Amino acid sequence: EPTITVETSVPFTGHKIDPPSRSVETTPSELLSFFREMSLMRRMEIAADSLYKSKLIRGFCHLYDGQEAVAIGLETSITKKDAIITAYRDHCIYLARGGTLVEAFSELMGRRAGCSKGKGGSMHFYKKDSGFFGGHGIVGAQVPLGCGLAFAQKYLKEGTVTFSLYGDGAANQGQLFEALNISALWDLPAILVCENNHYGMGTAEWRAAKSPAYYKRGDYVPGLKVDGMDVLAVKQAAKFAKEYALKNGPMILEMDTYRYHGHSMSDPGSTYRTRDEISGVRQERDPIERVRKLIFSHELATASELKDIEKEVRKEVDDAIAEAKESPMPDPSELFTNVFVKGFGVEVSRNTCMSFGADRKEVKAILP
Amino acid sequence: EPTITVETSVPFTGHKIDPPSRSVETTPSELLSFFREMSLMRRMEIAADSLYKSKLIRGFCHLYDGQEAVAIGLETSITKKDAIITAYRDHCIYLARGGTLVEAFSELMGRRAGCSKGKGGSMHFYKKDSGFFGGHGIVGAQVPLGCGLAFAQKYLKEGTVTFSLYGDGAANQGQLFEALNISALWDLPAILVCENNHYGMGTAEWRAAKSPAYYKRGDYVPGLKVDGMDVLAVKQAAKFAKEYALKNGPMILEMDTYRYHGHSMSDPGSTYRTRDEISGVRQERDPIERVRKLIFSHELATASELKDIEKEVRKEVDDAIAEAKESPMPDPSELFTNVFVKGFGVEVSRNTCMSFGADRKEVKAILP
Amino acid sequence: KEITVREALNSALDEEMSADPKVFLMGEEVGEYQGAYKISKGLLEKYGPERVLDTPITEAGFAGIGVGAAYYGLRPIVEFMTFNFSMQAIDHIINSAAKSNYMSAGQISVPIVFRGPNGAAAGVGAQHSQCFGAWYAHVPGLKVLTPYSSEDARGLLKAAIRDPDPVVFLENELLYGESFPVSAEALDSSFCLPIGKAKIEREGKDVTITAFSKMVGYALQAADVLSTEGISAEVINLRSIRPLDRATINASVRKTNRLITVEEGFPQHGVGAEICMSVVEESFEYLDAPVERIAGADVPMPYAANLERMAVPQVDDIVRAAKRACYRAVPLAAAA
Amino acid sequence: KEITVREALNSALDEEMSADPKVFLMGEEVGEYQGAYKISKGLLEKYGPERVLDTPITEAGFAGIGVGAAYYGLRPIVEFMTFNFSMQAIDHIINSAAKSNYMSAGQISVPIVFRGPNGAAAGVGAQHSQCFGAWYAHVPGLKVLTPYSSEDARGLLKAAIRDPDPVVFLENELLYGESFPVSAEALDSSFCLPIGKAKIEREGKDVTITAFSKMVGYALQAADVLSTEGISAEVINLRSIRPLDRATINASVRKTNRLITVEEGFPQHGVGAEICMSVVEESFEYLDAPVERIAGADVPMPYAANLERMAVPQVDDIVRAAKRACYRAVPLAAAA
Ligand SMILES: Cc1ncc(C[n+]2csc(CCOP(=O)(O)OP(=O)(O)O)c2C)c(N)n1
Ligand SMILES: Cc1ncc(C[n+]2csc(CCOP(=O)(O)OP(=O)(O)O)c2C)c(N)n1
Ligand SMILES: [Mg+2]
Ligand SMILES: [Mg+2]
Repeated sequence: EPTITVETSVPFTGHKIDPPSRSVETTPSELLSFFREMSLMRRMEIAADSLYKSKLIRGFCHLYDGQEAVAIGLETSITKKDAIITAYRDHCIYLARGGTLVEAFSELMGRRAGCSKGKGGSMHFYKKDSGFFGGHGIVGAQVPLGCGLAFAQKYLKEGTVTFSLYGDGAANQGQLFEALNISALWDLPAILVCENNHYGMGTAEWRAAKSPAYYKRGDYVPGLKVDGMDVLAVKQAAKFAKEYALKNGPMILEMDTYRYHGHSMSDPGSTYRTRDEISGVRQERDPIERVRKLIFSHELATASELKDIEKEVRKEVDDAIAEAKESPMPDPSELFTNVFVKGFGVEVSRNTCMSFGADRKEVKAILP
Repeated sequence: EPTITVETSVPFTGHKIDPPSRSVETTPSELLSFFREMSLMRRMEIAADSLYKSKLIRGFCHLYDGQEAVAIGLETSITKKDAIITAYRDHCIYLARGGTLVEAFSELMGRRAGCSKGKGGSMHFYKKDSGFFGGHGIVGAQVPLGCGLAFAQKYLKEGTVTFSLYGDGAANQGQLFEALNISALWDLPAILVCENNHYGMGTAEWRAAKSPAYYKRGDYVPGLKVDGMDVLAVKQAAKFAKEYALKNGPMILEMDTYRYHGHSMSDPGSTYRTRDEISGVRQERDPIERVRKLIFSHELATASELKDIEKEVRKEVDDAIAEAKESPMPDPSELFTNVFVKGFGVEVSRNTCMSFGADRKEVKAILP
Repeated sequence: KEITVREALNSALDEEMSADPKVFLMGEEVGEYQGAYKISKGLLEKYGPERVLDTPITEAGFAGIGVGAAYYGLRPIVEFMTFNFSMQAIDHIINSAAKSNYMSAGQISVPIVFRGPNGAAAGVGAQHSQCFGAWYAHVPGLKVLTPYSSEDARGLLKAAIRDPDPVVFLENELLYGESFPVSAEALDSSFCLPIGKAKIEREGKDVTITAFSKMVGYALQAADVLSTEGISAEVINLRSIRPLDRATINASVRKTNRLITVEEGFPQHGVGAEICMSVVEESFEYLDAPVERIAGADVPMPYAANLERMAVPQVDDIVRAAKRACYRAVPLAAAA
Repeated sequence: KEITVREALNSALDEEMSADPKVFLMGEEVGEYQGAYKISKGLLEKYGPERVLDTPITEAGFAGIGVGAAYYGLRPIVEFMTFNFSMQAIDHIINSAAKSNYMSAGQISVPIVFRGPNGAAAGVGAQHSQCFGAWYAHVPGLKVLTPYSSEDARGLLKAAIRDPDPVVFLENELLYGESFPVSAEALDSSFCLPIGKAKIEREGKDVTITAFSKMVGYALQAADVLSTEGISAEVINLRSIRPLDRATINASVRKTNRLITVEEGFPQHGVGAEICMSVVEESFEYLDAPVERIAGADVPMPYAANLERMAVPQVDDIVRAAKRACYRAVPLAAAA
């Protein structure tokens, strides 16, 4: 297969480090798979929106559409032995790490076939066997956790790294600074990836951060600013960061990206930003459209071939939803499983049930 | 009175700000009072050491000897309308803010005449009426609290500032970064004063911080490195910082200082640093000796006059201890006062006592 | 007239801010966004950005700043978007706020309110559903309030803001939209409820049911069901968990001789356990049946709708427990 | 043979580190300083800086790193210099550690131990004296252990390190230097105690006294005093607060018909309240006297020696409560 060299949309900006080259190597099949995978993610999130509106998904639900290039670009440069951890906006990271649509939708709908058997919900997806450690609901908490994964990788001499994803809002959390200091002291292979979508809920970055230059916020830790809407730039940055971190310790990547949806389903996403801003990004920076254009300019596929892919993707999503809907709710006994690794012992279960109301037999009867 | 101009021991180093001049104005009486007040502090701490060893002071006890120039230098440039808040190493700050020796020693011995009526102990001195807000035991916590004081000063348009003192160990705490960001966003007149005595307990600064340049750790917030063993340098820096903060918002002052004692009374202070290091600082940088030399070089007093001051100071301390020893233990009823501002209502007290053991009458009988 | 709990909270904030210029509100999205749950709607416009402050998502930092401002004499209201996030700031709530008046022998009072939704919402999973009632009420120096109705919300929030001590004010997201009738008196800007007093929501003679927050509504529904079966339940709305109104609880149990405690939080060391203890301490000989505790299941909150429903008390659980208590007399004590 | 609790903890750490290379220790001053209380003495020298890690004073950061390492399969032991500082990290203990196995339906287990001194020491004031037993034991997903003797310390710490779930291990500074006799069996490196099982420290028939940590010693002293007055007290050392060994407690109360709970922590929603509730739930009809709770005073810890002494239970308080329980029969239940 021929290699294609593409220039990133904008140059990287480095903090205390020389940035990598703007020229990124790719291949026709890689570009086509970028197109397919990002379209799949986009479609999944749009479908989740509908499922939410038809009340099949409950509670919080944070969609990733607009940010797909970050998930895909990272994945391209690393292996499943490298680890990723993120916040609640986790559906697409899960997918990128090899999770299936059926498991994702089942989890969203609280079904048995879900990746967390319906017990976690939208914010708590995991795929440990391919290095995805969740899915965390507390803003900022995933960063020390991710540095801990990196600690373990180094401890076990695995030669792998961890990417901890967090938002621009999360970037002000004190625990990031604490974890970064420790990671730097211990040379952990920890890469902090700030997905700067410019808003933390309804708060614009500059209202939450005196210095919204997140790639510089590590102070003594090097950083790189990356166009997070350009999957090839993300790919290049991830490769660069992984190499750096294995040799030298932590590094920050700031991904300049955008979420099209509101923060979560209760937020229309239009009170604190203009519709023009959103449509401007869609028109000029959309990560899928950028790849579509590259495919056209290198004549790797026709418009109708790409439409076909989009149709396939749509069908895949629809099929997955149909299958997920068939999955039953968790068995009631699951209420009491997984609290501990070994489940409750008999005595403990008795205690627990007692506390829970002496006669809630429907639950109690089926315990061990 | 003539003014004397003295050059600071070393130049200030600025971070994102032009440092003030090295030439500091002082007067003979100021220099003599520096000598007296720092000697008093030194003597107080040495006496506290003895009281601890004779078991009249219990628990934790963190001494300030070596760092006196910071407390005195700050006080010289500000008024009691400005606020100070610090950690557990608080005896001398309390004194500098106008607290008395008797109250200090009484508190240390848990007596009724203590500044916290014996209920706070060594780590919890306060003197709110002259702007001293404690005395805090949790490393780092005093910094957001201090920024909150600064918030109130600005809210009330008082034109005053708050100095929050913290150690080099505390400087890595995430809550500092959180509070600094907010202070910068809101232009609070908050001055963060890192008393860098180079050890947090037994940990040398470089083992706890990847970047021990604490005056730079505010990143986007300006900072100034100051010789904290030079009372005139501290005076100059405090004046500079106060003016800056009132106009522009937060600033960091790093005071290069040293604690002669161990961290607290259980730490001999000699396992993680050499005796040479300690005696070197004593010989070359001691804040009191520096002032003594200045007094001599400007012929403001003779050696024997200074000896007399030291004798007076010693007597003052001895008298205060004697008086404090006369102060009785708190009345048992104080166990239940000050939990709430209005004290317990009758019903509440009844509940409380019940919980406390149904018949502990010696306490219960004297409640309202 | 009926108003929602949201309106009740909003009007309480508004009135107290207008009455005392030292009162201000800070928290995530409280200003321009009008509150994540719209509790602070209109306040930024009315009181300006000096008194309604949007903060970064840094709970330890802004709660500490709030406590410091209270040390200085201001009256901060700190909103946690939900109380789950208060764990990031809990050291300031406990060590900086609750203990300072005591440690300083009264020099440093801390007139601050920490408020926000607490406990289970709907479908938000384990990290966003915890009830912090028992935790905060464990700690001396704090007052812990748990409003149920609109009247509670108004009267207790106004009391909390005026109180000179730190108050943890635990709201419930699922109640925000609920409407309750309110008296003219309760709508008056001088209205205020006493801290530390429970409310008997419904008088009864056969069994006492204690509850707080959303569970008060469940207890009232259970009482309705029970009355159709001839059981007269007395429902106590605790309103305050710390101080706990032991007098009202014990007086009721001395009358009904039976007690059911209801809470959504985890059972162990929970509110029900304390109420049981307080009745055993003061009214043991009046109990005709064992105290029954109805609590959340002793598991992190699951997401799936069926499991979630099982994880929190339902009206029917309260009804069954009450029946059990009423039909079972206490056996004579075993010989010593 | 006698060893101190400090030696017991140190040897448990040493043996488990030597048995499993995935076990490592992190915390403030655990390495070069040999531990603020010298619990980790010699370990840095023996296992090197890769496995004994001095951290900065940043509890949220290092506890989070510990939990992350546990997600990955290591077995971290995180020392808090005291548990008072665990509040800065409590979100990671609760939301990141306790709930992950559940939220992930078993994918992400968290084999971690959080350990350090808990509760009152001597003369350290309000911010350094809190008991976190009830708080942590409130939360499903955690195991909470409270050793008293050297045997407890060894057996429970070794159990905690080997356990696949997050364990909160609450030591007591004032016990570190105390010596206890230990059997040869308990000194064997294979020794391990079961989690969730209480120990009957002393058998008796007239009254049950439950206690944990330092209060077990007080309860035993009280039992000695009581025996001179002809009262035979059964002393239960809880060892584990979560899971709580309800079976052992209830069996004992069914035998003695009287219960005194002892704890140093704050009373409200404390350990005593839960034990009372659990006995009322399971053995109400066996109780011949109201359960008596002896707890710390409901105030922040004062510094002054006389107040401090009054703020925590003394042996005499336990004795008086037990006598009261034994000389007072339960009145007949009031008529319904
Ligand atoms: C500690 C904490 N505080 C508040 C919240 C509520 N909350 C959830 S997401 C969010 C905004 C986060 O913004 P950002 O970090 O920019 O991530 P994004 O949602 O844009 O991906 C907030 C305030 C939380 N989950 N955790
Ligand atoms: C959050 C927290 N963690 C740990 C401690 C225990 N501790 C008390 S002082 C101290 C060292 C602080 O060093 P530094 O900030 O440099 O201040 P210094 O003692 O040198 O004045 C430690 C670890 C504490 N009080 N609070
Ligand atoms: Mg964002
Ligand atoms: Mg220091």
